[in-house]
Amino acid sequence: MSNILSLTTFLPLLGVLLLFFIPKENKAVLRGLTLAVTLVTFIVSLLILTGFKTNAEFQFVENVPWIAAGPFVMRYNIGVDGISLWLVILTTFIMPISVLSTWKAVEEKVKEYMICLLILETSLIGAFISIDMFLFYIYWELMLIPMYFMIGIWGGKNRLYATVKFFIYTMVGSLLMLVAFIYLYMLGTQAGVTDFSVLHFYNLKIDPAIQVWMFLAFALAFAIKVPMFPLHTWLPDAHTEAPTAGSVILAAIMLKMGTYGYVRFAMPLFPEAAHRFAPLLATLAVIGIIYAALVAMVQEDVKKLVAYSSVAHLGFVMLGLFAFNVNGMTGSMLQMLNHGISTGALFLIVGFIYERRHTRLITDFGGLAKQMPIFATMFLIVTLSSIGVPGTNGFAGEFLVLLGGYESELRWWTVVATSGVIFAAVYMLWMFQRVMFGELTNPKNQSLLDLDAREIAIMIPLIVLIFVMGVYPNPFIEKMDPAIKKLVAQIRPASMDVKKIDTTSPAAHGAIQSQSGLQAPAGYQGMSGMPGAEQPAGHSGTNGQMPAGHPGMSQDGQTSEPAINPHESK
Amino acid sequence: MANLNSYLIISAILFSIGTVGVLTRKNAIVIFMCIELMLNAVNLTFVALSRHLGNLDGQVFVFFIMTVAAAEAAVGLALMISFYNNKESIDVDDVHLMKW
Amino acid sequence: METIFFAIVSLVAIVSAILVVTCKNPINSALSLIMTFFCLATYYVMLDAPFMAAVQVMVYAGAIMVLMVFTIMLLNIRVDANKKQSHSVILGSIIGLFTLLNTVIMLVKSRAAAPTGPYSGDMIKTIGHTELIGREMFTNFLLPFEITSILLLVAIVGAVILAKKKI
Amino acid sequence: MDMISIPAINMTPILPEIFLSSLAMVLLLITVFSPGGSKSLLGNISFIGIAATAVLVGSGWGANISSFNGSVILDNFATFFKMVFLLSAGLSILISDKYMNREGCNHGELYPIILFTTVGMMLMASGTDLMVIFLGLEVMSVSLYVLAGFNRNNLKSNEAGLKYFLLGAFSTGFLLYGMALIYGATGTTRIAKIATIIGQMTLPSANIMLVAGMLLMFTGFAFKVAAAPFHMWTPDVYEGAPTPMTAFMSTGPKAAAFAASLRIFLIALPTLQAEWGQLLWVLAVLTMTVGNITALRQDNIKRMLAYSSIAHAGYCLVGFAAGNGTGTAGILFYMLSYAFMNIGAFAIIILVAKKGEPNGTVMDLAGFGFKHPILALAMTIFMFSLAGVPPTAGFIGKFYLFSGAIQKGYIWLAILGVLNSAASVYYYLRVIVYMYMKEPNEEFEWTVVTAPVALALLIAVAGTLIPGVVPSLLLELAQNAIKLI
Amino acid sequence: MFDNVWLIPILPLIGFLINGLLGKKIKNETVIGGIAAGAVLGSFVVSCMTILKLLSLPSTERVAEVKIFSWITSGTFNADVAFLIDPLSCIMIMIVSGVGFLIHLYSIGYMHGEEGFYRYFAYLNLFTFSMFLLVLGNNLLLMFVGWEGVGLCSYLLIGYYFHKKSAGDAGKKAFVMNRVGDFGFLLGLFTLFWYMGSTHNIWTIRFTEMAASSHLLPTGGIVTVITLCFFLGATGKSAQIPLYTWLPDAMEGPTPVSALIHAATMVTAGVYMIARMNYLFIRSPETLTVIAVIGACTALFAATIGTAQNDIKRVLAYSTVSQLGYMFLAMGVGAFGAGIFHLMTHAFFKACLFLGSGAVIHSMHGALHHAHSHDDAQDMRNMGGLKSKMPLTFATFLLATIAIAGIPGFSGFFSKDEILWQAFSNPHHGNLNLLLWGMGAVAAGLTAFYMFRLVFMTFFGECRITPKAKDHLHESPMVIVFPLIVLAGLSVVGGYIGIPKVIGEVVGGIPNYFEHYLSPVFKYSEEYMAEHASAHAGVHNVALEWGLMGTSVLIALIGITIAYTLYVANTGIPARFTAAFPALHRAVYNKWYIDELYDFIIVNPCKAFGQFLWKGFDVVIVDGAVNGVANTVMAFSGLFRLMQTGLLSNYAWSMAFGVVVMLSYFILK
Repeated sequence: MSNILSLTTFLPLLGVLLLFFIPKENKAVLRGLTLAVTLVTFIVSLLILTGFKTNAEFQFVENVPWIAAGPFVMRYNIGVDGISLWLVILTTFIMPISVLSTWKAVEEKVKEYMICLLILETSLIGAFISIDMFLFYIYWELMLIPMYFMIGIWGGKNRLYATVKFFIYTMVGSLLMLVAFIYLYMLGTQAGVTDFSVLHFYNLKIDPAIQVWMFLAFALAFAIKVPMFPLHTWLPDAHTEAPTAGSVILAAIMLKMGTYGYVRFAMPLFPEAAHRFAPLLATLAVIGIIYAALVAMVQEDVKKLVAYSSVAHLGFVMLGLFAFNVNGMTGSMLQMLNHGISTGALFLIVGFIYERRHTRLITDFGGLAKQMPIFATMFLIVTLSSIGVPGTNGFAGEFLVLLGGYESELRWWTVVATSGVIFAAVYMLWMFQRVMFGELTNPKNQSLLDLDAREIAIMIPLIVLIFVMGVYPNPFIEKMDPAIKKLVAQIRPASMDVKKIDTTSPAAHGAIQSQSGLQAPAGYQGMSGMPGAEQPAGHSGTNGQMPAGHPGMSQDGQTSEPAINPHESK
Repeated sequence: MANLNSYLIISAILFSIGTVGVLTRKNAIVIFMCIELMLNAVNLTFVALSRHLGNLDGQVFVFFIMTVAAAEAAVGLALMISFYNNKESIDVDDVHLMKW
Repeated sequence: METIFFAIVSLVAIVSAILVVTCKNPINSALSLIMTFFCLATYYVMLDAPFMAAVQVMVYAGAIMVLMVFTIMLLNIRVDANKKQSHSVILGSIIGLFTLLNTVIMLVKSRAAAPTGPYSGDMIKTIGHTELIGREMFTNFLLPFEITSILLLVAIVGAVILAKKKI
Repeated sequence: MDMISIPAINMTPILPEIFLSSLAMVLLLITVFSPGGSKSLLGNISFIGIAATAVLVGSGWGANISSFNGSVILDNFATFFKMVFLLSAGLSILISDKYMNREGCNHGELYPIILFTTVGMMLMASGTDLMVIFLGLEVMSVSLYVLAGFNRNNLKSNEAGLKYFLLGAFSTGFLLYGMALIYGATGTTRIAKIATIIGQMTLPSANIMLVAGMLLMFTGFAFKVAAAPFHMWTPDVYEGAPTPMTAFMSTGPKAAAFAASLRIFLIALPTLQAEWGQLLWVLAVLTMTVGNITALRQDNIKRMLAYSSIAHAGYCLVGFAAGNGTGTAGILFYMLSYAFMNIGAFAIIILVAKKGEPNGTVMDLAGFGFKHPILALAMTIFMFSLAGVPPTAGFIGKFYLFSGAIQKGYIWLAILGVLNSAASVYYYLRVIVYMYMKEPNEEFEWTVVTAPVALALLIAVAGTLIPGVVPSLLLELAQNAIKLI
Repeated sequence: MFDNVWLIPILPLIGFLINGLLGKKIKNETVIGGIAAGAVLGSFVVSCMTILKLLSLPSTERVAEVKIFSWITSGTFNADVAFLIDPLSCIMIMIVSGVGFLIHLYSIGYMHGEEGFYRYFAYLNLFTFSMFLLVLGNNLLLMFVGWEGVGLCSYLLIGYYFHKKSAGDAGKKAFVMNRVGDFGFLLGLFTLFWYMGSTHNIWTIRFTEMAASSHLLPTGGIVTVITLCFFLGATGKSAQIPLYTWLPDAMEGPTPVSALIHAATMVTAGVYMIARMNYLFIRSPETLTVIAVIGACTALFAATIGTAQNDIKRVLAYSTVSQLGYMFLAMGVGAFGAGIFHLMTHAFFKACLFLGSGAVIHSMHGALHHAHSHDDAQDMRNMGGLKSKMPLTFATFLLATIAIAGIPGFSGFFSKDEILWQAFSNPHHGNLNLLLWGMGAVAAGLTAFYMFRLVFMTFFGECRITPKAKDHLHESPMVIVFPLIVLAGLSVVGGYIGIPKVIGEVVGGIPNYFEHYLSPVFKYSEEYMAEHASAHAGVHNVALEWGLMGTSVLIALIGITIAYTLYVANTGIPARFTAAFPALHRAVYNKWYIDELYDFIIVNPCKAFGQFLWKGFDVVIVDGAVNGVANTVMAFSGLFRLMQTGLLSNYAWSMAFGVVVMLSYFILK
């Protein structure tokens, strides 16, 4: 039970090993086995959920030595907290669905396909549960590989362009982030940090001038993944070309990696810089919301439309994050889950009609509701959820995001973003109307079959979740709440005392040793000086939980108000 | 007696002439001869320095350089011959099968 | 006197070096090169290194150059094809000039280390250059000396492999 | 005239070299006396010999013995690099037999020459005297000239040999002139002594002769590691040389040049770090950029890998420019993993190609992925490792190299490095794209994977993946190796 | 106390789930209809019990909250699923469940034989559920859920005949326009929440808490912003200028839907919302002015359009818009009680009118269908003389028409007159009052005109359909007629619970029960007004009130007379009028070209801008930059490649060049 996280992570990899021994002609067995593996993984991951105690700590922590050489100490340090918990569950939940979704669509190279899926699952889960930053980076990059193959091998016509673009685009960002990772670690070692666990770095008081650069590097990498305007153009291409499962995973989980990166790394590591860039990022997020909506409105390809809608949705997530308050963050986290479910479902839906008609052009459809009533109903529900109609999951997240945004300094941004709710309705409903309503004119559409049992079985869990999360989101919020409060507390005090210490660029050729902005945080030193704190942080479940006073422990000893207080406007 | 710098400058001149030869000539053998010229310039530097410093390390080094030159000559000329066998030329401008 | 001699030798060395580069006929180049080698041998003598001078004449002028001339004869190469190559000559010369300029400036600006070694000219003359070289080579530089054996072996084998008619 | 008394000598440091040379000579004798004998037997013997040497070398880990009056040393640094050379040579030998048979130039002399090359490289790594290093370099170079032109009936091979030879000799001129100037500035060729003497100088960077000597000498090494602008020979020679030899050339000698220059720069010239750091900064950027950018448009895989090899030299120069523990340990680690992945990639190329390599382009790999899934998987792993994607050794190596630069404060260098790395992804991916995502033009002939090649691939894959996941051991070794410098 | 109040929304939800999930299997229309109608009937019963319980309490204690479960809790924000029982919500649930039940019943007959019968009832039940949430929700967010829910059901039901493109378009238009309103609603909510939280540390969206702390709010200023935002929401939902255009289009839905959603209940949500938060609106005179003006304008403007429409349902639709304008006028003049009163009476007579028109259309449709005619069953020009064919329908229709026209004694008279009087006499708008009253009165006249025009065109005169079809016209079945009768009855008597004070005093001291009943809801407003009474003195003049009342009745009668003249007595005049003023007629007939205007200034530019952003910006600039970088790098690759000439001299040159540069740099520096 203690290493249940590792179990969850590596079960799919075990499945890969099994798959190797099955002849590739045996497609049914291959599919069945993969499905079984993903299901088992899901069930195991539910144990995490049930065992999770509602508090702000990392739980199920496993922390064993891994690499120690030179200045670096990397540990196999994993755990979940309220923030990553649901993302892990989301991953394991979406996976069996993805496997089922291409049950028939992928007829060639099934074995390789399933292997890709399983490796992808491992890397996704791994990235969410990594506490060690280096480990996170490994998974973060690793996940590109199977996705690259999925798009490139099983994708559509223009798949090569899409997949290479996807890969290199992401790679550029993440490599720059790697530089910042390393630089951060170097700074950390100056302050006595002993390994790559992200928790140590939360407590560094880094010179804001340096933070700015590092934050930019992190933000760029994550913004590409999110993707934020104007770094989004890989997404429509990748989505359109990817097979259904690829799109589902890409949208439902992989994009979350970007926002998760902000939550886990970019923002708490560099709070001052995050505050400084909040207006910029919020502007981009808001532009993304409106821009993607307008572009989505005129798309001719359903899948591309959904892809652009993703950009808009994630704009909301980003806006909520940069509200820097509990409401906004909670909303963002919820919205991440919601987007995973609704957009995942939308891609499945698109996949269903694509499998039947081998086209995704809106003009090729029309009046399908008559022919495929079940499909129409499900499509409608998912569409509404994507629009964010109350009662569906999309609402609570979006609402909290906007509420949080409005409470924060980003009020005007939020006002503009709120208009996104109009646009969402416009493009989604217009698409829905053109596809499903009207006369059934195209003769090719007249013989379409409604969803079969498998397809319904795929959709049911999603639809149930759409409603459950819409009607009763509180259980979801409750689990993540302490973690979010802690996070907000970590980020917020910085805003109170943004000091401009000096503005030397880290790019100057001076060695790190000469950087003056870095001061060992009072909290950190105090702790290492305490007799009880000899053990390296990061060993137990309580690791990284710096003294409770930390949020308020700004350098002049001033204590901040309780974390839950809303962000006051200035 | 001419001072150290005269020797060194003479050797520098020879070295430069050798370099120019390598850069301008097209005949592989002549190029190789120019390289030998460069090596000899180095040898002169070594010997002059060795004499100036009063230790023989430089001269020993020259001895080895000569050996190396001989070895290179053997292998290099063999390469030229084998190239010539295939191409009927030792003009380096004809060595252009692989480019870009 | 010695200075004048040095100047004359230098002149010959440089002129013959230039001839190496400029002669159209490789044979002429080779002969000029031999001339240069002899000049160098003369320098070695002037620098109290008679053994080096002897080796220079034997190895370079005697062995290497003979090998080259043989090859030139063997490959029946006459004159460089009369290609227009003025640009490469100019560029090459410019580079050469720069190299020269740099080196000369460097040499003028810099100073070699102060004499440290025990081997003064008198000592060499009394003990004998060859012996001293021999001592050095078989004590301090034994390993490089041994390595040359491998080097020569490789060269032989390589030359055979590459150039022998039938293997 | 008294007898020269040869001083008592501790032979331990050069035992592996002696062993390997003896083995080479025995092999030579065998070829001479049984010209028609089995060539693969020779290959096997030399591989076993190399393995034995590796054991011998490995047993010297931890020792620190200087011998031959300070001209050679046995230390961890040398040991680590020797392992890299042996690995490179061993893997190349494993993949040689198949290739040489196909190309009809399976002469028995190949193996002794490879062994001699290895001896030369080992001497470069352990030499502590400029002369030893120079002679090691020459032993290596002369052998490589031969190896490059080894397929003497093939014009490409001839050209490769000739080009390599002429340019190599040209660079030797610079190298020697540099050594001469250093000798002039310090009065010695022993690295340790040079260090001492420079240490006594008040302002070594003002000693123009020393600086110029350093520059010229570095030119010689830069040529060997294929750093821009001394890299131009690389693509042509790599393309023309017999493929196993290209594999060999791109890994072993490069490592050897790094070994020698690291030793010289870090031990003899640490006081000049400001100068050579600056120089290497520029060269690293230039090398990475030229290598990567040019590789983007290459269709010929060997040529592409040649440019990639230039780029990898650039990455290593990043670590070198940093000159600190992390960066230099990164070089060590990287050279080792580069040997695995690059030779692995060349092994695949050998398997794919036909006689004369008429199908040496990336396009000819179309459809390879599903015809030979295991080979293609191996190739994929190598490509990802070359591209520096985790979890492969290539990633860890780059991580340490760039970390070194960052630690040193060369942030921009690291940034340019990673950007280059990102650009490089394109051409490595292109191979994968063709293997998996394009339909084949023609049917593949089933290539017979001979046992040695299979072994080589196995080693290469293991060597690429395992250090990628658990790099600790190797990294620690590299750290230890660099500590003694 | 109100423990079983949760039954009210839950019953329709259950009905929805049963019909939605199993309806296709059930197939039997009676069962489906029975479940749906039964569910709403159940709600009605519970509602009755609830209101009775409420009435049994002393008027000061008539407020209760019933928490079901905690819904969203995050940081400062908390929203429960909880129901608020007070006089206002009780009156609303009574209307929703009562009228709703009748319409469900009616639908069983009306929708008989339709494909997707179950779907219809499922939606209808879902709508009822959402409407209950809207009116019962104890906080803004839950109200918003209902608010969106009814919008959604409206969308679904308008698009019920989804194979018709116009239906789909209309549904989408309704939804999007509502969304524009929602945008305002949300902003209002955010601003209120943030303002109260940040200035007074009261983080709440609960109505009761908001009301209790409303004294902390300033007059005007931020409250104006908040209330304007909310009012934007209301204009969307309640089809006021500028967001009213969706409502006439919404007539694409089945007629009972129009009756329930687009007349009786959903569209009044905006009015309800303002009444619910009266304590906010009263604090912003500016907003009140805006509301009053917009309400009056809408009332007048829609009435003008109504005069020229030939589609029977469209006339009613514009009439609804116009009547909603009245309600907003009432809100705007601070006559919240009167507004709600009109909401109620309007629900009765407008539902009756729609259902009656539905009966007509149903009958016409059947007849035309039998005659294989493709004439429009909804076009009044095809009707005429139906009173003999459908006497019951005619009778109920006429009663409702009289009620809406404001003839004394009928419910419409009381409510409308109260509004007009308040508009004239309220203390909020000063000189505007007269104008507001004037507009209201003219609109009342127009209402009377077009409603009687409708009646005359439909039921009087010659029957204008083909004789063959004429024979098939017949009275509707009981299940359709029964609701008509009930609603007509309510239209007549419904007004007596709220007899204006002046009349009540004359008649014998009958108090205004309705006003009295609602007064606790408006307690905070009244307190506020009491505080500020000195500043705003209203007009209190009994004689004047009588006079105005007479005037408005007179105007209504004039309207009726004109209608009679034009459409019964002298039917040629309209044609001549049209010929005389073609531009005016065309403008009115085409609804003043508002839709086209919206298309022109908003919809088309948006699409064009979207196209530009996609094809112009996304593909060319953003992607162009990305690919541009790639292409530049590739171009460099080509360049670098060419430098690799294969010529040895060049290679040597490069090396020498490198050496020279290096040396030069270090030596000459």
